[in-house]
Amino acid sequence: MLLEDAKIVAHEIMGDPESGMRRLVLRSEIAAEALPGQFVQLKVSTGLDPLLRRPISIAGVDQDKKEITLLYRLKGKGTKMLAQAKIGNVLNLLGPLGHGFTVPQNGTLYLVAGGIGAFPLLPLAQEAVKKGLEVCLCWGGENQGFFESAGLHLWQALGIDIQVSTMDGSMGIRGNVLDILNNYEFAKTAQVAVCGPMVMMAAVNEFFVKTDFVVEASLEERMGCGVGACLGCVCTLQDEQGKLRRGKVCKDGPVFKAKEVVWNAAL
Amino acid sequence: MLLEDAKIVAHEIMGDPESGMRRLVLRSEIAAEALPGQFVQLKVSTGLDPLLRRPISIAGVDQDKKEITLLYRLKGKGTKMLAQAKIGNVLNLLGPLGHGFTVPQNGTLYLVAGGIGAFPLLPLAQEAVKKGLEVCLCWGGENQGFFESAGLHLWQALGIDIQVSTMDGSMGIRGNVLDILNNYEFAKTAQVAVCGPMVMMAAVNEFFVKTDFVVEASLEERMGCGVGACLGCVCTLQDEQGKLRRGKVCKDGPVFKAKEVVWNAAL
Amino acid sequence: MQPSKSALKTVNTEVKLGPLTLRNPVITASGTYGFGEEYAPLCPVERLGGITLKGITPEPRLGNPVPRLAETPSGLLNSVGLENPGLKEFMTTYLPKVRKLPTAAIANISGFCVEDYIHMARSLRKESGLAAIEVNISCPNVKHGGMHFGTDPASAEQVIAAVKAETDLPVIAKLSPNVTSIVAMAQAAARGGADIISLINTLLGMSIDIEKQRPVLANVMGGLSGPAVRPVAVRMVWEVAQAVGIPIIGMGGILSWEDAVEFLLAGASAVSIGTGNFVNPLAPLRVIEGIEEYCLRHGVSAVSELTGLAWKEN
Amino acid sequence: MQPSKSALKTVNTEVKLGPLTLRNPVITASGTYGFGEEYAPLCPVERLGGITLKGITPEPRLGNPVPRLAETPSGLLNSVGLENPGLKEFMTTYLPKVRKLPTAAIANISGFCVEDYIHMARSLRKESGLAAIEVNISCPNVKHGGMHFGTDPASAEQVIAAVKAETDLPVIAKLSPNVTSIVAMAQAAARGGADIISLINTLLGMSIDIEKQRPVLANVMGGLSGPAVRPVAVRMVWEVAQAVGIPIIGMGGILSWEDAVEFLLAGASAVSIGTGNFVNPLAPLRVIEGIEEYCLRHGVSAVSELTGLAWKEN
Ligand SMILES: Cc1cc2nc3c(=O)[nH]c(=O)nc-3n(C[C@H](O)[C@H](O)[C@H](O)COP(=O)(O)OP(=O)(O)OC[C@H]3O[C@@H](n4cnc5c(N)ncnc54)[C@H](O)[C@@H]3O)c2cc1C
Ligand SMILES: Cc1cc2nc3c(=O)[nH]c(=O)nc-3n(C[C@H](O)[C@H](O)[C@H](O)COP(=O)(O)OP(=O)(O)OC[C@H]3O[C@@H](n4cnc5c(N)ncnc54)[C@H](O)[C@@H]3O)c2cc1C
Ligand SMILES: Cc1cc2nc3c(=O)[nH]c(=O)nc-3n(C[C@H](O)[C@H](O)[C@H](O)COP(=O)(O)O)c2cc1C
Ligand SMILES: Cc1cc2nc3c(=O)[nH]c(=O)nc-3n(C[C@H](O)[C@H](O)[C@H](O)COP(=O)(O)O)c2cc1C
Ligand code: FES
Ligand code: FES
Repeated sequence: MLLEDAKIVAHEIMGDPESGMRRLVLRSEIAAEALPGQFVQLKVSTGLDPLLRRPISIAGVDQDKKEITLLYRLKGKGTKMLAQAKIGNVLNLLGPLGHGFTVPQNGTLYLVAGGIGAFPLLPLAQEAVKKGLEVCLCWGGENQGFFESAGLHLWQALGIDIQVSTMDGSMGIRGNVLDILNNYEFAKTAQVAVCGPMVMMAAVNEFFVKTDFVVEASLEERMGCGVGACLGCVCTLQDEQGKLRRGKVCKDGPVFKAKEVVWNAAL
Repeated sequence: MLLEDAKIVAHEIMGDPESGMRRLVLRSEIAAEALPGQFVQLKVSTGLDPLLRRPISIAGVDQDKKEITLLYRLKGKGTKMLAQAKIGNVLNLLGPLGHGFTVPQNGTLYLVAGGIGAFPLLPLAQEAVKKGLEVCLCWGGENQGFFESAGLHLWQALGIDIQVSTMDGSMGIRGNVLDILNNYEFAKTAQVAVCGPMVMMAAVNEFFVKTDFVVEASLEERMGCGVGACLGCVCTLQDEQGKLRRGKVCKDGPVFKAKEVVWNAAL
Repeated sequence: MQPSKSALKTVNTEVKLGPLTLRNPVITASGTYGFGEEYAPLCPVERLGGITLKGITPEPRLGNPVPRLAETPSGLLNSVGLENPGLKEFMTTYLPKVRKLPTAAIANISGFCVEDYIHMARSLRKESGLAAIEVNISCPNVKHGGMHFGTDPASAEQVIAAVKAETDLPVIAKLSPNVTSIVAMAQAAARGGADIISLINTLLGMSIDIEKQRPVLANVMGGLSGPAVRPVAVRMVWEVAQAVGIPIIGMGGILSWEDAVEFLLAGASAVSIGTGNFVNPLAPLRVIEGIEEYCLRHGVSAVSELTGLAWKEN
Repeated sequence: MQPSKSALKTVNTEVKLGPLTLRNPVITASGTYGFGEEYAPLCPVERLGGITLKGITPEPRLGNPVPRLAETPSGLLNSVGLENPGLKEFMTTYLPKVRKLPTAAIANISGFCVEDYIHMARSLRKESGLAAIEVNISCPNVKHGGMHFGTDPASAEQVIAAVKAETDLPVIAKLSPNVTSIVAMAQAAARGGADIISLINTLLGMSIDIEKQRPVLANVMGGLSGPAVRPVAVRMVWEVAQAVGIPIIGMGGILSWEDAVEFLLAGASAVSIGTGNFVNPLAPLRVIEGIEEYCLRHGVSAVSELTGLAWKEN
């Protein structure tokens, strides 16, 4: 875990400017340590506004160049300020943080993404492809424009099987990612990694309950410290006996075994 | 009084970078209205940090180009952030504000400046020179380096009489601006404008009490609104009967008749 | 989650706070808008829901020495100390101009004993042309050992009742947030007969100049306002709105329309903008426009429907 | 005005807070530093004056639902709701590791009735290896209709006295700022026998998601911390330091050494950093270094001399 001022080596709009997607590449020692599914806590300004760091997944690592890539979508004040940062500027980073995905040793790896939930899955895919595994991405988005802005080309470059769905039918299957899964022929031995909105991940977990695939899900929660010290970011987990406990999304996660997560927790 | 987003057309370090002096030129409609001694309230960031505007004197006006010049010294957070603004950026300005100096119709105009108190006197000098008046500047500073960084060349360009004093004797008379005044031969009909630290202005006022020169002093105080609405920036004034009242530095001033100001007010 | 655009074209911005009707819910806060003239060249007065005037006292006051202001993170400390021309001068010099303001003008009165408040309330009645009286009870009661009116429910009730008995104008009780229970204070104001409650006044704070090793403010302590206090203000509006059945003017750190909507949803019927004017003199205008657009987007036909939506069933 | 550099080469950073001696005045605040392990890879524990551990209760607690955090202007709202493993698990799983921390470890205890506090204090004595117990009294007293221990002087005194009777460790009373008179609360803690007073805990606040028209925090209200509250915290330290003769740990919005010096000059003997760690995990280190350099520059040979300088004659 490092705290460092990282220099921006690239910062660009991805696809349609309206979609608010950005690619940010930082020269960072974090590259040497980062594992798929981990994230950084980024300070988007040097002042007090905004006060807190922003959690962003590590979407790419180049160990040789000591570079990490972050992909993000403009959301509120923090990401909008981040978008102002120029090449050559320095951003304060804390990372790599959390526990990421397990990279399977063999079998097929199914990646299930909802919207920008694809970002943290990218390094996992790269790692799995490097290992020679069969990798398949099932990705749901709003429309064709979304995929063009959200880095579909980065996935295509991996040469893996890609299934997409759009709500408006402008690309792939019309519907959501579940509609892809429902029509998909799965391998016998496989592992699943999912990231997207909570309801979508809950549904995906449900979908795979009938299989004996290990399903890992990457959760999101508002963060304070990012290192497990403040208990701001918890999720609810249950063991096989149904006993509830809290998990810290920043430290115990963001990746959890999907079957341990209490998906509809309002407690 | 205008509220506008003004584009930066020049922004540069003046003299020795260590001295923290900056020259900032903005394209602004304020140029059409600004009078010598007035100021603007500048928002140095678009966010909440820092919250308040910063008062800066208008140190130059180009009505044809619609440009105003501000000269400032780095002090705390606000001026340091301001220094980051780049040419082409936009800064939100409120101004011109306050009541400035009276430009005399005839006679001699003595300008007495302490440190960066010279900045608001510059447009007054220009106006007086344009009118063909005799103008003399008595300016006290720390050392030669200060004058070089604080825009002495802008004054020299006016072709007026300039007397300086430095604490270390590195330029002009050794001592403070009072030491200049003590050794100076004054005209019979004259008006005085003074700006600098409170103690210095009090001493200058005292010095001229024996003359019948009208002495105008430009005060400084922490400001909230800048328009006379919050009563944050008051000074204490007295009329000829010694009756005390408050003056608003931002609206009734920043320029006041020096003899009306209660210089040692702790009330 | 974005609600679909509705067919609504206009929004009724008028709000009724008991006996006080305002053309829209955006007022400027006492002490930050002078007597209504200073900002007029920048922000059209006729667009404002109302202006709360600088606080007055029976006698003129020079207020506190300078420095009176200190900037803090997202906040402002002030210790103006109720500088004002006094009631008489207010009536003769300022009121004639105030009457001509094309918006609802609300007087703000402060006193150091109950008689002070009574004295002022007598002069401030409907014939004055004012729209309401806001009673600032955040002052020490000098006849009772300096105990603040604003922190003792019984004193607060007494002051409000006394003012109410003397004036036929709507009476607004302006509460101090420096209390253990804001609800207890609001209930006291209600018992005293307040028509409206306005909250919050400033939080007591201070800052120290570490080089001079002395407080920044000449008066040592001052009142904290600005965005820093907004979470406290919203919480108090939320609590009071649910506990006391009197309309609320919410304030504390409003800069943008989003901030204002937060207060309305928490239970305020109108909002007031203070420190925000210093940051952006057009803040009141932008807030009014923003609230209207928010209503259109959410298919809300009257601003008054927003009040308390965050806790009402909907 | 810059004082001339003195010949001083070193500064004594040790501070004595009654029975508690710390190697330097910089502590980390309860609830923001876990049980001391999380930040260790980033900020060397042996450089800290102390660590205050996450608040514990007699029984384990899952705390509140999420969202538990909301960012506000220069501030943070939290409603963690005292999630903790409970006393037993703390003693068996965490304490053995805490004992090995190369700094003073301060337990923080919370309860919902006096017996809760007594129960915990019995287990937390000198032999535990802890340096002190901080008693968080910002909780509702469930046996007394939810009235907060932290807002009622008599309850506060009772709790502190009860804890003091059970433990031989230094007892720190941690006060809530949500009161009319912080001095009255501090005096109550002093009467109860507190060795040290720590202030401030968080200010009660809330914020509303205007699109969802619901509070951001699942728990509706939360505690406001961070730079936004600093002026309130400094004011309370200033007031208490002059009214009560007990050493103070000051906190609330400290990010930089300048902020920390403000608290020391106001009357604190040590400071605590909470939310600041989230912004800059090296904040405690930078604060320690900055305080030392400040002392050198001002010719102050011991950090302890800074305490109260802003109001003491000097
Ligand atoms: C582990 C993790 C990894 C993430 N990776 C990415 C990524 O790779 N790309 C990307 O675009 N986004 C990612 N996010 C979401 C990203 O953190 C938020 O979009 C961002 O914090 C929004 O900040 P803002 O100031 O723009 O929005 P605002 O809504 O103004 O933020 C207000 C506050 O809420 C928090 N917040 C708002 N939305 C979220 C959210 N979805 N998750 C957590 N906190 C939130 C902010 O951090 C801030 O504290 C990730 C979140 C987590 C928890
Ligand atoms: C009418 C007027 C004209 C001025 N003209 C100039 C000028 O032409 N060039 C120039 O360099 N400076 C000028 N100043 C001073 C300038 O406003 C301050 O240096 C600046 O506000 C400091 O801000 P900061 O954030 O850098 O410093 P900080 O010390 O961090 O500021 C903290 C707070 O104190 C206020 N403050 C600090 N110093 C002063 C001061 N001297 N006067 C008023 N407020 C202060 C700030 O505005 C801010 O609110 C003028 C001040 C006034 C009142
Ligand atoms: C400079 C200043 C002067 C104030 N004077 C008064 C006053 O005279 N009477 C009063 O009731 N409130 C006064 N207030 C409080 C404001 O009316 C308002 O309640 C408070 O500032 C919170 O709102 P804000 O955060 O929008 O400023 C004053 C506030 C400021 C900043
Ligand atoms: C996430 C979080 C959790 C906290 N938990 C506790 C706690 O368990 N016990 C306690 O006494 N104070 C708790 N506090 C309060 C802090 O210890 C501290 O008093 C307060 O945050 C002000 O300091 P700061 O502004 O530096 O954060 C918590 C604060 C935060 C932000
Ligand atoms: S963000 Fe602090 S524990 Fe996860
Ligand atoms: S700054 Fe508000 S009255 Fe002068």
